[in-house]
Amino acid sequence: MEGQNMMIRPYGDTMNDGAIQLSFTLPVPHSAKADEAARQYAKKLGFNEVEVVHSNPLSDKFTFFVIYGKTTQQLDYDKVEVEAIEKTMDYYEVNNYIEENIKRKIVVVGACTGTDAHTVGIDAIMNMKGFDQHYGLERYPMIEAINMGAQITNEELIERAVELNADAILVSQVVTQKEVHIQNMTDLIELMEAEGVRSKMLVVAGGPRISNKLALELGYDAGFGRGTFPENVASFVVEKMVEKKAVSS
Amino acid sequence: MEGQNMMIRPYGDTMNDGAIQLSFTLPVPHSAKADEAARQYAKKLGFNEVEVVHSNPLSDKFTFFVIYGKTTQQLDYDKVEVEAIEKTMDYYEVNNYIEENIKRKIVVVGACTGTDAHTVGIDAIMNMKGFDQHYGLERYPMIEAINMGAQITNEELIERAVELNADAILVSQVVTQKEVHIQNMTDLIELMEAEGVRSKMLVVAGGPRISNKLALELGYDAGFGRGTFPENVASFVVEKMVEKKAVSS
Amino acid sequence: MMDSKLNLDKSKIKKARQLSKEIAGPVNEYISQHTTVAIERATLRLLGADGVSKDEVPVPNMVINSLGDKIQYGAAKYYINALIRKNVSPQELNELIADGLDISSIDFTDQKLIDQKAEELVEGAAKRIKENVAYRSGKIDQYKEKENSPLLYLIVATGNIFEDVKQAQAAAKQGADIIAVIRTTGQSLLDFVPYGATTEGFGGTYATQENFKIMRKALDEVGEETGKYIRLVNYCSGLCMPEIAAMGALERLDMMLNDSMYGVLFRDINMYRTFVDQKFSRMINAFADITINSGEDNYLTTSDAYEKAYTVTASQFINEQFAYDSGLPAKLMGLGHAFEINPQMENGFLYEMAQAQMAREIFPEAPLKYMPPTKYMTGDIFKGFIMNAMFNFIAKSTNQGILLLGMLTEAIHTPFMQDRFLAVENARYILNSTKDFSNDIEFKKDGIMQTRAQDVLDQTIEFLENINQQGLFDSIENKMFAEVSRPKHGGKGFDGVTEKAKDYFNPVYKYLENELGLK
Amino acid sequence: MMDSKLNLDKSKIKKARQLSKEIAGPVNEYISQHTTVAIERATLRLLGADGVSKDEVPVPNMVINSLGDKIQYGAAKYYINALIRKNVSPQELNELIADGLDISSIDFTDQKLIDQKAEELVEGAAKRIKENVAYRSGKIDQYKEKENSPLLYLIVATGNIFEDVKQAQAAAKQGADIIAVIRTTGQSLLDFVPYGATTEGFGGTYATQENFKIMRKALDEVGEETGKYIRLVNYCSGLCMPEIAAMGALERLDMMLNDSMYGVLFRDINMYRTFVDQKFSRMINAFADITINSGEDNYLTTSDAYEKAYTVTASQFINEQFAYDSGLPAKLMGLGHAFEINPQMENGFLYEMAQAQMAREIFPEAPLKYMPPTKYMTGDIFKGFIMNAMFNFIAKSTNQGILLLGMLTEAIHTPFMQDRFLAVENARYILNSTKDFSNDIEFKKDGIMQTRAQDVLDQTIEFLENINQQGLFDSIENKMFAEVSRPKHGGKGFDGVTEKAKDYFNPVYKYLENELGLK
Ligand code: B12
Ligand code: B12
Ligand SMILES: Cc1ncc(COP(=O)(O)O)c(C=O)c1O
Ligand SMILES: Cc1ncc(COP(=O)(O)O)c(C=O)c1O
Repeated sequence: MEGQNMMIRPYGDTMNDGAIQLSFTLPVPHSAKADEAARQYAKKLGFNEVEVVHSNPLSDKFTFFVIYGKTTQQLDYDKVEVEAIEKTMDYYEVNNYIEENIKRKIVVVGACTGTDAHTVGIDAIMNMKGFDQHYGLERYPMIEAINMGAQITNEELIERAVELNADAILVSQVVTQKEVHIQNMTDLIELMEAEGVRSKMLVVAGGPRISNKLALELGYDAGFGRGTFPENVASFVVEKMVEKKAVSS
Repeated sequence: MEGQNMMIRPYGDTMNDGAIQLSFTLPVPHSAKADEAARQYAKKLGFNEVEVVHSNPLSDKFTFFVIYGKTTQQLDYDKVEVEAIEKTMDYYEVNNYIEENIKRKIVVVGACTGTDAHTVGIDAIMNMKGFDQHYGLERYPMIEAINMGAQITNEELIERAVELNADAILVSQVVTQKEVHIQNMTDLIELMEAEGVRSKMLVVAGGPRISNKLALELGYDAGFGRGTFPENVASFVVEKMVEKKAVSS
Repeated sequence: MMDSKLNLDKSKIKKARQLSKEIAGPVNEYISQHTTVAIERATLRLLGADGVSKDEVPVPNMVINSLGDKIQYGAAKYYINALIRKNVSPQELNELIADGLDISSIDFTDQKLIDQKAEELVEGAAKRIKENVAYRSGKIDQYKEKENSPLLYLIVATGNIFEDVKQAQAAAKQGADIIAVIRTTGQSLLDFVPYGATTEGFGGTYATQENFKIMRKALDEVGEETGKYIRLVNYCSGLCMPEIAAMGALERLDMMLNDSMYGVLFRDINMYRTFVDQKFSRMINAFADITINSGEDNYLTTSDAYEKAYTVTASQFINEQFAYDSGLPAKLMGLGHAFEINPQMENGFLYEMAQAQMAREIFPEAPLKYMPPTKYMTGDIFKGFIMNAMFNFIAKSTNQGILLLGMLTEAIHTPFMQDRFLAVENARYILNSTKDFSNDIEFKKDGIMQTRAQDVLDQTIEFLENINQQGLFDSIENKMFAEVSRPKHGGKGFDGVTEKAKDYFNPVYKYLENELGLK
Repeated sequence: MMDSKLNLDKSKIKKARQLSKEIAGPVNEYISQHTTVAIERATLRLLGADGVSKDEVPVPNMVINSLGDKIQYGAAKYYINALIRKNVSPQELNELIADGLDISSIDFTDQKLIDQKAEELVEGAAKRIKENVAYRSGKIDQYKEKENSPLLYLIVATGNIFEDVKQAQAAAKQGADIIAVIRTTGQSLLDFVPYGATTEGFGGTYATQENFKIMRKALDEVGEETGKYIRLVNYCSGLCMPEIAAMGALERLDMMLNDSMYGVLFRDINMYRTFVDQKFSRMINAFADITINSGEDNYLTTSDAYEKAYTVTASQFINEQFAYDSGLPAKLMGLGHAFEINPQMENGFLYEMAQAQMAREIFPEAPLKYMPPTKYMTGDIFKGFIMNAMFNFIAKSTNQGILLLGMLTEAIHTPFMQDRFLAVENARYILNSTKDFSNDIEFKKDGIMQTRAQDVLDQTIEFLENINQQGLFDSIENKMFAEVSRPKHGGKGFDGVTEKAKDYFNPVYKYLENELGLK
């Protein structure tokens, strides 16, 4: 499939039928007019053969709709570039890699920052017992992993990382409402730059709504989303460290 | 609210946030690349802040996605015109209306046509006992209602209607796969025109996927969708009959 | 394995069975005296007739058309006679017929020769079918532990056999145990079986022997891949009941929709025609070890599930009786019922569970086929999805055998691939999470569920008594089933019924009667 | 009304209660000797302190700040003294303080006068609260029959109180009985309560007295419209437990999240601080007839619901004990638990039902608060929706009191309006359809569910014994709860704890102790 042009469209029951299910709420009272508005709205979004299959009042002023529609929009699948970091080494390979290429224990400091109190994600990456049968970084013989927990301010995190001469900072952000994570993540980088330590360590972010793309945009070295395993981030960190050293030396 | 310009957008938890839920399948194997393709596809559809919140393989070649996104598309609600026929008279009013304005029993012949065997819809409209506490047309003292049942060919239906000198034909179409209803509905009108009887009676269609709009396009006098009650179509028929007579006389 | 939760009166169950037997009596009398065009065509097919003419008329139909009244003597005789007289293989004869050969007027050869040839041909077909049976049971034994319980039954219905294959294979990978290829709307009213691979159907795909073959192969393939025997289902019902049964037996289908009265009530097929046809079709299914599915769910798409629950139970008894009369053992009786209770009904879940449990206790060996909510499904796919979950729950908690998975888009379109995936996901979650719930609870004595089941059983007996008094034919005319009246001599296909002549000849029928111990 | 399904050993339940009493003993000892900045601020608020300075520092905090060590004598004394000395109303004094008046150094007037004024002020607050209680019970009586059972609890969390109002009113119209305004992330770590109406929160809306008032009014309105009393919930937990309780009592909140250990374990608040604070906050809630909700669900967001089920039960016993010790009757104890069983687990439904039924049988009078699946919710909103259905099913079938409705988008965002609607639709369907299921079934003797409940109860007792040996403070340090260790003198807010002086003065505390029969 690769190489040649591969235009794709959603599939309902026939190739390229473009079938899509939608649901949304409109701020209008439930009525035949509301149904028609929902239909027209879906048309505006570019769907055709739009069917408002269900509508229900949510209050005097809002109506909920379920819609099926079809679209002729297509995407060239071959042009899709994945920025996600695909799994590379496993637990043993990472340790060997460090022994061979870095030749010392590396230091990694992690925290869930700001007012965010979700520890489970960063724990999954760092704690001994790990996550879904994948050992956490604390278990890696060649990694010194310090998990500061949650509700850590950016200042505290940087202070600790500098103090320990860390090779990498791991930041977890789970609460994303009103884009609070963007603010928080941006602040960290600005603070590090202000303190002149940004270039001294890798900075990696993670969380269910974090993508590598977003992290790169915000000045991080990488970002990891839902379903990340410890070895994914470990692989990235050690390879990046070696790569950076190669460049700088 | 009417009269003034009222631009609307979907509502998630903040006015005009434009939040929409989508789900669809793409014909690609489940992978990070597939997730990214889904994201880009949603962007192509005009959504921003797209989040692929779930993806799952359906087979080696297909992947299912759940997506939330936001759109800035807006619709002027005041410009929405409803073509649906809003409920008018009730059972008693219809009978009185016929007595006063038509002064004879009217004749209505109904059927679910073609290979379509769904009788419940046309029964709901025509049978004595009706539907959801709304009497069916057979119960109306001023309506002579003949329900031919299902799987009736267009030819049979027309023949019967002509024989009975019907005022209106009621057609039910429930199966719509591969647009079979469009073909079937179109054929009926063409046949009636060929036989020169189209102008002699009203032709009304109904079914869960039938809209007034579609019916008008196909040359019908009206179309009725899900949740229609007998009095809705009765009101339409009798008023239209009177209107037509007024015009022709 | 099963202890009673409902405390049903055994003597009442016995009484209902006795009544069904009495009801079936006069019908069986009629059946034994008649044949139909479909029976004759099915017989021809099992003897080797196949193919179509230039105008797409199937060879079996060409034979029957040319026979006219002579079918009272059995079409087999003419076909076999022609084989001998022309000294050709069935394959060659089929081509001759397709090209216009009229075999109805060829002089008869010695009856001995005909009998001999008949035996040879019947043995050939029987061998093929027995091999199918052996293959199937071998595979099922081999892969037993991977099966879901109940078996997950999914439908495909694209109208195009090749799209169906994709959908079916995907469904099997997702966890389906059974794939049903829904037939195109209208096929049940055709008095012939279309030919070849087809790509144009509405709401389903034509049942043709070639389509059966294609799908069988696809399912065997994906079965080997996933380490499972994937069962294939199609529909006998309609004007071609025995013919489709014959094709299914030859192509190793595993289940057939096959109700004794469905065609009459829901397709307006003449009742005499249907009763005669269903018998032979069920004999074929019995011989081919094919599980039949009856269609009691259909009663509830028009009538209320609470009010008319007893019609379902009564029909199950009647279907059982006719199945026994065709040589089907209980283990092949996928008696139907459905979760069509109004979701608005207070304690609806309890009534539904009582009904499902009752079916389980009355028919302990039957692999009951439980149908999902359809009537009260709406465009609210979310609500629909949890109705399906409650349905799956009851199916598991009452040990149903076959679980036809509900689609969240039931009210909207024939299933998308993702709809099917979600259905399997739903079922697997519920089945696994409630695995031993059934064994872990008891129903309260004289509680709502016990009382309900007992009431329905009483109503069923009353209803069966009423039918027995009127006779089944009149009962149908008198609108006692599904709130629809079917005139005895009305409906489709009555002209295809013929009284058998005294020297009616049908070696297949005879063979099956012997094999099934019906004579 | 309730007969036992689980066949639990009564003497074991008694034993667990005895252990909890012993565990609470030393903690109560500590509590009785200490006060905190939050207790003092709460006391001040009930006496009339309110408002903020130009820099947004709340008046109660300004008083406490100026008192320093003197709070060991009770802030009330200084506040009342200032009222008398300045001869002003609380309103006027608040303004003076906001403008900079330091009341810590005003000479004391006659203690008699202070006592007298104190009584007057306490009576005033008590009257307002008693009126709230009377109003509430009147309305609940009036509208009783329209309530769902269990009560449907929905959250709003837009961050903006005015948006919250819209969402809450819509939810009430959709059928909610209870509205909780989730707090903004981080508020529990603030050692003050923000002031006024607020429109900027993350993942929730600030708890302020003005916000309470606004939402109370909105719910009363929609309640009258729909013929129902809509209950309002907020969160005591955090560094301001008693203060928020005080505000809730004044503004007629109906429920308060109020766990004896939540802040310690899940917000890293110092344990001494929390134990002291929770006592007074619960006394206020008890007096104001406010149902508390404990937070056992949180254990299961980090630990496995099957492995660590006993920690939930143990915590329920401990919460119960501390609640009794604060004068709360059982009927106000919304003890928590949660449906966090792994959806992949075989028979997970049975374990979950056993656990929920066990809570019901051990705490027969408590309006148990059952929390929905959260941890195993994913972006697969369809699967999530049926997990919520199974949760609703168990809630109904085990007679839970308060049903916090799960959101199909739990793993994605704080609820959209439509998510809430779907949740209500889900619950209403299940509750109605399974209405009497609980009464209609029994659990099999020594079956999976009975055995499971008995095992968990045994584990609970073992666990409580272990805690009792170590003492509660050390147990927490030793990671026995929620797999987290909290150092005794670590965490937030320890510097806000002060040993009471011998002549510590707190007329509110005293009044409540009397009213609640604690002394
Ligand atoms: C458990 C939980 C809690 C627990 C947290 C317990 C704890 N000790 O962590 C409690 C009950 C305390 C809680 C509280 C709140 N929660 Co909460 N919570 C959840 C829940 C149910 C599960 C989160 C979880 O543990 N996931 C499992 C872990 C393993 O997954 P993960 O975090 O995604 O981590 C993985 C990857 O993202 C990645 N990763 C994560 N971090 C990092 C870091 C690095 C460096 C790398 C490489 C990778 C990585 O790797 C991990 C393993 O694969 C989610 C809903 C859900 N089902 O997702 C809501 C949820 C996250 N919570 C939410 C909210 C709003 C809150 C509150 C703010 C609500 C309130 N106002 O009170 C509070 C306050 C918390 C606060 N101040 O931050 C929202 C967030 C909405 C949003 N998008 O902004 C959610 C989505 C629920 C909802 N729909 O409202 N919560
Ligand atoms: C009951 C039912 C059946 C029953 C029909 C029994 C009977 N006697 O009618 C049985 C089991 C026989 C059946 C069979 C099939 N069905 Co069917 N069936 C349904 C089901 C579950 C409910 C339909 C119904 O009765 N609705 C209730 C009535 C009251 O609603 P209604 O028809 O919309 O009518 C209202 C309005 O539309 C309007 N109206 C309707 N007609 C008219 C006419 C006029 C003049 C007016 C004014 C108004 C009007 O007023 C009515 C009252 O408000 C739907 C799924 C669903 N939940 O909707 C599938 C459904 C309609 N069936 C479907 C299919 C494909 C079939 C089959 C073709 C499948 C197959 N291949 O075997 C077969 C064959 C039928 C055939 N040849 O046509 C599809 C159609 C898909 C599509 N969009 O094309 C559906 C949507 C299911 C699905 N998802 O696959 N079906
Ligand atoms: C027993 C039985 N046969 C056949 C069918 C399919 O119907 P047809 O192929 O006649 O459209 C059904 C559908 O519900 C059925 O229950
Ligand atoms: C008892 C209790 N209090 C409070 C909260 C809310 O937490 P926060 O401290 O973020 O307000 C919860 C949330 O789960 C809880 O269970």
